[in-house]
Amino acid sequence: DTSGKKIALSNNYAGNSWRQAMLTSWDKVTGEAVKAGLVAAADAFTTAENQATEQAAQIQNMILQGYDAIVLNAASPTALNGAVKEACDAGIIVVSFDGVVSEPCAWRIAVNFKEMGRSEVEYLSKKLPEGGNLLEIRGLAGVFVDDEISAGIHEGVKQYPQFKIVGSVHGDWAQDVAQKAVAGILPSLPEIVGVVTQGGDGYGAAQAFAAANRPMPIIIMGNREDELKWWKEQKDANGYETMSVSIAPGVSTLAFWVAQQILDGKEVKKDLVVPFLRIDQDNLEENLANTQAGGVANVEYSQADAIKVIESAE
Amino acid sequence: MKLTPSADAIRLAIPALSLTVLLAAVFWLQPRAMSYVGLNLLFNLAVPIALATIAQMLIMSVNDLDLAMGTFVSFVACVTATFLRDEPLVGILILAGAVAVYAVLGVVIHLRGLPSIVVSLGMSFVWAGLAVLLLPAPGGQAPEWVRSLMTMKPPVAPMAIVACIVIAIVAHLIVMRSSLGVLIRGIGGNQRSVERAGWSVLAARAAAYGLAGVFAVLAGIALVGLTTSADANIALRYTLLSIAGVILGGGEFIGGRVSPIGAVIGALTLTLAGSFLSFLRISPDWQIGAQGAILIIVLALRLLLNRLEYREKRR
Amino acid sequence: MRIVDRLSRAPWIWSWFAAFLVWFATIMVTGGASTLGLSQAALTFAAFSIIVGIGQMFVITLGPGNIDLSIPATMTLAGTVALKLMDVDNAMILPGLATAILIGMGVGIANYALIKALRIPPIIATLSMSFIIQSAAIWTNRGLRIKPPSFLADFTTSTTLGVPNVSLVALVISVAAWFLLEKTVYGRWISAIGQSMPAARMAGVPVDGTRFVTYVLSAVLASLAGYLLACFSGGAALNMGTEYLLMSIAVVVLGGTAVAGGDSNVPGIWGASLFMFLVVSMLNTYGLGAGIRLIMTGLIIISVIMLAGGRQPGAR
Amino acid sequence: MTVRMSKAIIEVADAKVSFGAVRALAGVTLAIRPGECVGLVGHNGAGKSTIVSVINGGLTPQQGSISGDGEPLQRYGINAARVRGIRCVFQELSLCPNLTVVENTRILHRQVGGLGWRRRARLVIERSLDAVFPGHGIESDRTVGDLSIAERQMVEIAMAFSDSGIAPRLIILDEPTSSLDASLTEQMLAYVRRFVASGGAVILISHILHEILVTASRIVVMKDGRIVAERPGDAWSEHGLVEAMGSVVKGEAHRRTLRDLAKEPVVIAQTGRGLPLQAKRGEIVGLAGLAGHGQTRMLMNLHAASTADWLPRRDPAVTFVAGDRRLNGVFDLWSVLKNFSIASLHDLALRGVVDAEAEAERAGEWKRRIDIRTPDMTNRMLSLSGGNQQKVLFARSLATRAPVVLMDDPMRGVDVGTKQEVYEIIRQEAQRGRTFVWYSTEMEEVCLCDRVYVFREGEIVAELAGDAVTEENILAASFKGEAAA
Ligand SMILES: Nc1ncnc2c1ncn2[C@@H]1O[C@H](COP(=O)(O)OP(=O)(O)OP(=O)(O)O)[C@@H](O)[C@H]1O
Ligand SMILES: Nc1ncnc2c1ncn2[C@@H]1O[C@H](COP(=O)(O)OP(=O)(O)OP(=O)(O)O)[C@@H](O)[C@H]1O
Ligand SMILES: [Mg+2]
Ligand SMILES: [Mg+2]
Repeated sequence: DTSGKKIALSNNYAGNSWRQAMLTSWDKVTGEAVKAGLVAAADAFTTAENQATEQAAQIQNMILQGYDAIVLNAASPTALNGAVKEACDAGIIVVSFDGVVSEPCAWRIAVNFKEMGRSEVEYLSKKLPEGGNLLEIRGLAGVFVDDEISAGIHEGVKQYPQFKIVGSVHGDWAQDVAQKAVAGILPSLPEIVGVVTQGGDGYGAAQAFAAANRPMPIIIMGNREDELKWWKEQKDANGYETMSVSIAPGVSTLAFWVAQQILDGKEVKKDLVVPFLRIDQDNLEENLANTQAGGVANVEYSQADAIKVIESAE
Repeated sequence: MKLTPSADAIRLAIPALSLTVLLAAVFWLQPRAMSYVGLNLLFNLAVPIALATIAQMLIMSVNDLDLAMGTFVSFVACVTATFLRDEPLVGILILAGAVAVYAVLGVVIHLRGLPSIVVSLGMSFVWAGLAVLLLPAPGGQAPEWVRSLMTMKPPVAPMAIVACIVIAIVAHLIVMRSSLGVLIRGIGGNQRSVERAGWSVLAARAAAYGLAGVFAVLAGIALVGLTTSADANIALRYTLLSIAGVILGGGEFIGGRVSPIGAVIGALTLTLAGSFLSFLRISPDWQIGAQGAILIIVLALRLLLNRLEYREKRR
Repeated sequence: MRIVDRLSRAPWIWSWFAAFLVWFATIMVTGGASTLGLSQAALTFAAFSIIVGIGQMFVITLGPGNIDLSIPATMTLAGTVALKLMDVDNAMILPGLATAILIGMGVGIANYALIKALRIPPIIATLSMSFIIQSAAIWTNRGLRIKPPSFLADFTTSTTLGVPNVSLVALVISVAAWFLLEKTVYGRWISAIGQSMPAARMAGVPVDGTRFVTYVLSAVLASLAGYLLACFSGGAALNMGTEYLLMSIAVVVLGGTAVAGGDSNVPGIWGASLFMFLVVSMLNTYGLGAGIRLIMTGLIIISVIMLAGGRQPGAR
Repeated sequence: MTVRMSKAIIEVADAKVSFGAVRALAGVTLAIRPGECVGLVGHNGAGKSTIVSVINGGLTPQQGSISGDGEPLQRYGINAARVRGIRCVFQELSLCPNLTVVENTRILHRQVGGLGWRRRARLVIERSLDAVFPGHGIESDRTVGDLSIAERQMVEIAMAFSDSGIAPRLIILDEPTSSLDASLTEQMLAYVRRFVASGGAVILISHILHEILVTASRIVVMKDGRIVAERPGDAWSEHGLVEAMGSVVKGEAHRRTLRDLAKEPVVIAQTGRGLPLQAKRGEIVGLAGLAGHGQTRMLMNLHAASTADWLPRRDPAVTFVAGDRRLNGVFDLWSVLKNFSIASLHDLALRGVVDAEAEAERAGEWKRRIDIRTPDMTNRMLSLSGGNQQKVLFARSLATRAPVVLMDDPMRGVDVGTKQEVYEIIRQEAQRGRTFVWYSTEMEEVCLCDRVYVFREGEIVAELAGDAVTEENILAASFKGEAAA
């Protein structure tokens, strides 16, 4: 019985649509759970800036506030270990997702970002068997996710050597930054057949290509509604084909249920894996219809989904 | 003779009072914080901020501003979590080199009459680049001795409090009591007069920057001691936090008017303000805004007390 | 000779020189093939830094300690609210613009209220304000990206006679700013305040009014830039202003405006804005990793300021 | 007293200094011997401050040689000068305002270092303050910025005379009394005489010729970068000095024309603690009393009360002539022209756009009228000598249309000739109906006023009018506060 338990969400960043969708999902799902009396409270906390130090302080405050479990999207996989350890020592369950932490006492709901990067190149190799030049748009330098996806992409290129990465820019997971960076490097690049991205930057890249009057390459999208809409328009106009892949913001709700299950006394393995959310040519319309205008394609999880995920890990 | 507090004492009383009020509010919201462990949890992340604030204060006392503080502390954190642990000698050399770079910056800024804001802006890119080179992805690990130092449990008061008091005292001795400190603040007050007395302003500025470098290095090391590992973006916020800390502590941007004890109190206040907010449980939409609001409130309190000080001065 | 001499002492010349060098080094990679594309891209993206940079310059001219850190948040809020209001409807363009400008004015008023009424140093006042604005932006539509009206999207992304439209907007604003600074009483006033606030007050300058107008101006320019940027990049994002925080300061000081106040420089902002874009493009083009690229950017900025610095300000 | 023919402490031979096109020193030869007080006078921009900078090592002449105690000095600089016991009091304050008196002592006396320096520095400065200004009442751990301008000046003077190991041998005083009132000036001059009698040397620069005449054993007159006359002190009269400086003496200088202002309207008034202040149209109202007793604050209040900080006023009600020109007078980055025109921009602008031609014309007019010594009004303000900067500030205010002019001891560092011209301008303007509220530390100027308010401890304690405006009455009121009104 977890009806007396309090769960907190520690979130390190709220400044983009993905995070906003994540918070909305949390709000919706946990709100119902609280109403149903499954847990006593499920409060969300967000730091002002994307900083590990601030988040560490936030976790320490949660310890003081007496939460029973902390669901964590971490600014850094390692820099919060000190605070997480303190929480564990205080008897608090810590479940990390998306941005996971490496502290052994915490649970991890991880996405295989490396595989996500590799799959992008694999997809391209199917569409463009003869290969060609690729442009890579990376995220924020020095951040774990950026490094992982990029490593996966490079692994993919090694696997399919017909591709060559001729340019790499940092788009900081933001459309306008990506647009700016691509516009700056594009004039000096040879013909590009594909753009491999990390999500949140595909539309900006497309804009930059259009502005430079360059043939539109296959740009891997990141599940943002504007990206999907643009893709749909292109598809209708000239049969443009690509795919879109990202982690669903609703994974926060999965983490919530996992935390609830652990509090309930379930044996749960420390490492759980969720699949990333992939949209293809044929299910584009369906996904677009389910996505809020200006938002991100999303999946929310129920308690039953969580139990399924937990059981399949055993 | 009338017993009136000196201007310096009032300058200190203001930040001290804001800290007390905030602390009282936190204790009221969360009585659990009123314990050895609680205080440590509330304040331990203030230790590196306090050190960075002192570093920023040294730079501000010669009328300059360091916009690279955050990236520099991040860089130091990366060095600490990698070299200082694996090859302590190389690590120490790198950190010493970094301090030397700070001193050299002071020299260059003085010789060429450059605006410190731009130079430090440029340096912030350089430190960030070096940090990314060192740790392309977060990682590394704190050296054992740093970790044990930061998690020590001294009797009576928790480590965070003890460390802050030590920092305040050391900085006070250097900046307010020593000849070098007087010289540095003198440059902030009236550089020409220091020059006319035959001092080398160049050397003094280099010393101020070098000292700032030392404190910033300590900040980086202390930070890694708390977080156990580092990443290239770990302390970006310290630039603005350190400036805000100096101001909250009664320091001023120009004129060499600074207070080391005030600066440490300012750093503590900033840290506490964050905790206060999470205890309030504001809707996530407005949590960021509330941080702005609390800064405003604390500074408004400063105004109130400044008014009192002014009235005091007018007799 | 005289011209060369005078030019070499102009504070803005160095940023232009640096921009040209970097531009040249970049197009050389493709043997000149990328000239047009790169130049257009540079003009386009520099335009946004120029617009916010001019606002920041007016504020920095007010003297030491004056700085506007609320620019990024203002851009975000103005972009978000304006696009939400217009809701892809071409008929709503003007109301949208008016709303963005109103938001700018509101932010400017609030900034100066904090600075004046509560005596908070501008750097902290505008920072605190920016947190509040950022929250307001989150609260208004939680980061959903709404597309701009088609006319605006076309206007901001297309060119006139080969010159990007947004850079033409920036040019108009720059000329106006230059005129304000060099020719009008208001320009004299802000320069006087920047050199010495007590002296300006005793000389009869309406100090508060002037500073107030300046902070409002900066915020309005930021909101205008936010409006344009949101239309240009196909929607407002919550983090769209982030990089303009350091950028707005960098272009001002690299452009030759005195950090100590009282002396400002419009042409320099163009040079510096182009330079800041081109440096990143150049380093990207040369395929350097993020670390090296950051280091090079920093070193180049320092070299430029070293070349330009150390000069005695001339009689003005 | 005969000058002993001992070796000169410092000797400058044929020093030439130019700043660009301006020739500040055109071959000056000057030797200072122990036991003499050399008075240095000359018009604004004559080169006094420049020769002082040469002697104290702050400026290397482009030509000429320097020798000390008979030996030629090759590498002469600030430190070399200090080691020889040469000290300088500069006119603009050169203490660090953010430090305490003791800490400033530490900065100025490099040898007071080491553990326990605070105690030693305190001893050094307190001993000197007690010696020069007995009964000064300045606590040595107060922050200099909190001291009044007169107290700061006192500290600075005491600092120059203080002894922390290297005994002072030559003290240069560049207009040390400009912010001191009569009694403090007297204390200082008395100390200078004692110091000289005990074998020290002093260079005294002042535009108040009386001070020079009663103190100096030798008086040197400079004009346009040259020494034009040099005689023992008692061989000079005030008249002779003025003539040698090249200023025309105006006989009527000290007479106040009595006017009937009873029917004129009151244009400015202020009530506070003490007696109320009011000034009528065309009246010259003096603010007197010991320095730092609230006169400047009164002027600031008057100014603040009639200017708007938010909206520009088309017709300014008051204008202000700063005395502390570094703090609230001069705009460093600007040319003389812009410094001049800032207060009257509204008259020179159409719809907010400045008319450059009208501006230059107006500036040229005033350059002629009060003889601002600069080849070109577009030169930098800071290239002017201190006195000329002050003249520009005067011109700035008088060129406005404001009916009331507030003056905060505006004649600091203005030479005798110019002063007379400015007095004349003030009289004319008053005749035309302008009102002047004039704070001055110089009794001579106070006596030019129609009516005088005497200040003590921040409030007006007495009002003197017409023939009652005398030195005795003012002094009596400033000390007792209960003089006959
Ligand atoms: N740094 C400088 N740059 C340009 N000109 C200068 C500079 N310093 C002094 N001058 C010029 O040199 C001349 C002599 O100046 P100096 O300050 O010695 O005059 P002064 O006799 O002290 O006058 P005052 O009584 O007004 O102080 C003046 O014409 C002044 O304008
Ligand atoms: N920053 C500066 N740049 C150039 N010249 C300067 C600067 N500061 C002072 N000077 C010059 O140094 C000389 C000394 O100036 P200062 O204002 O000290 O005059 P003073 O003789 O000491 O006082 P006063 O002029 O009031 O009698 C002046 O001629 C002035 O032009
Ligand atoms: Mg002089
Ligand atoms: Mg003078």
